[in-house]
Amino acid sequence: MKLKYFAWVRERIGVAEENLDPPDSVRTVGELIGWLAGRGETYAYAFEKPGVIRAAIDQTHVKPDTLIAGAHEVALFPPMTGG
Amino acid sequence: MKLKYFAWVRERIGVAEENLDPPDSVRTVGELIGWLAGRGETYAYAFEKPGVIRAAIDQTHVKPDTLIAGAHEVALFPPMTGG
Amino acid sequence: MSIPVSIRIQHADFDLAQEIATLTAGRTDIGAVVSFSGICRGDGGLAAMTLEHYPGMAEAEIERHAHEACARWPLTGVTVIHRVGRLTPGDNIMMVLAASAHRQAAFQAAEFLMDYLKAHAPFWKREENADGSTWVAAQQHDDAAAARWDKT
Amino acid sequence: MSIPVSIRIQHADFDLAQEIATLTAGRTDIGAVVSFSGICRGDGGLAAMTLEHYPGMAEAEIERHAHEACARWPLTGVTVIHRVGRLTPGDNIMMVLAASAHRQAAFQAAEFLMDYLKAHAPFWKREENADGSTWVAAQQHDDAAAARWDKT
Repeated sequence: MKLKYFAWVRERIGVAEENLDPPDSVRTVGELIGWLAGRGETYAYAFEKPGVIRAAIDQTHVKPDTLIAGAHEVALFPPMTGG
Repeated sequence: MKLKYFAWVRERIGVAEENLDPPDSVRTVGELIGWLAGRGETYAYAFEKPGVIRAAIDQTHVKPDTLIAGAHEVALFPPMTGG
Repeated sequence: MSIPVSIRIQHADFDLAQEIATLTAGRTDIGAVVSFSGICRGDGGLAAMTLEHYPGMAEAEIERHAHEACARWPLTGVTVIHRVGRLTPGDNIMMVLAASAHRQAAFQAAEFLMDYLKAHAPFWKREENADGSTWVAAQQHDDAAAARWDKT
Repeated sequence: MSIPVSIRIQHADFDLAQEIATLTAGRTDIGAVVSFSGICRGDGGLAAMTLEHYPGMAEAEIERHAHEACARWPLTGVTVIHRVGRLTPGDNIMMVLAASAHRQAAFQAAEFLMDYLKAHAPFWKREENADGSTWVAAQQHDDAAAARWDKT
């Protein structure tokens, strides 16, 4: 699964994207964020407030309870500030 | 008193402006319109539906019951269609 | 500091980009500029329209409403240009610009000024088509649109 | 007839007048064009801002919303340009154009697209000032503004 990070999520983790295979027990976007937060200090910092993290699966906005099965690309990022 | 006419009110009367002195019995804008309507065929045509005529006294919108005493310039015209 | 308000009634066409550049030149406190351009449509076989106005009153009325917009919303500038005379389909009729630090103020002010202009500014349109020419009838929905800004 | 929808995300500046000309060229069914220009403000000692986006998703999301606007209102064209990269005070950030026969549709569509872009389009701003740089926090009122368009 390709993971993409943007804005301060990207800065805190230190990479813009990576390929990771979470264990089968990680089924939802929310669980994926929790699993990533346990991967080390930079991830813990990026996901210290999981409630503010927004997510997209295959470039479509999704909610934390969305299942990640079948996802090619999961993006995690802060609330958007365009316009 | 200077009278100004615009759009189809002007076209029907045949002049853009004129100086007239209505009698003292003509006190309001509505009475002025009624008095003008009696001045001949072109005026009767211009003011055949007095309810649609809009008015301004000295370049400020006014209602039919506004008194005309002291007015320098009274303008009579159809509903506006700018923009 | 007074807010730049520019009101012009003219036969000549206008240049929207130039007007925006003038309104924003040298300033870094403007975050949002909303423009409205009204263009002559060719619907129903329209060949041309002629715009008549009440000189003096038209400028004064628009300016009064521009200043009312500045009092209602935190604007940094307002420009209104309304053409008069004969126009053909595709020609610009008029434009409104509202500039502000924030988008909501700019949108609201531009809509307020447009609703006002449609219903209350002393301009009249006559349309020409193959059958001759007719004065445009006022639209009741324009009165309703203008009335939504009335303070109760 | 399909409605012209043009979505661009680019580093380069844009020319609003050119975009309006492109949207209206050769047409006589457009009576109203509303533009919104977002400009980089210099408030609070801002030296520059850097805009990041999610390539692919940003274009697709804006395009989806532009088509939704075309379904909701009788539009004749929509253009959205959003810049990315480093911008300084006074620089254009983005623009939205909505064209229609009627002014209400053009205003509503432009506001809808702006509210959407502020709250949901995948762009992020980082601001630089004398103290360093910080990511802009999302505004709750932007979420509220976007939610007013939700169909119930």
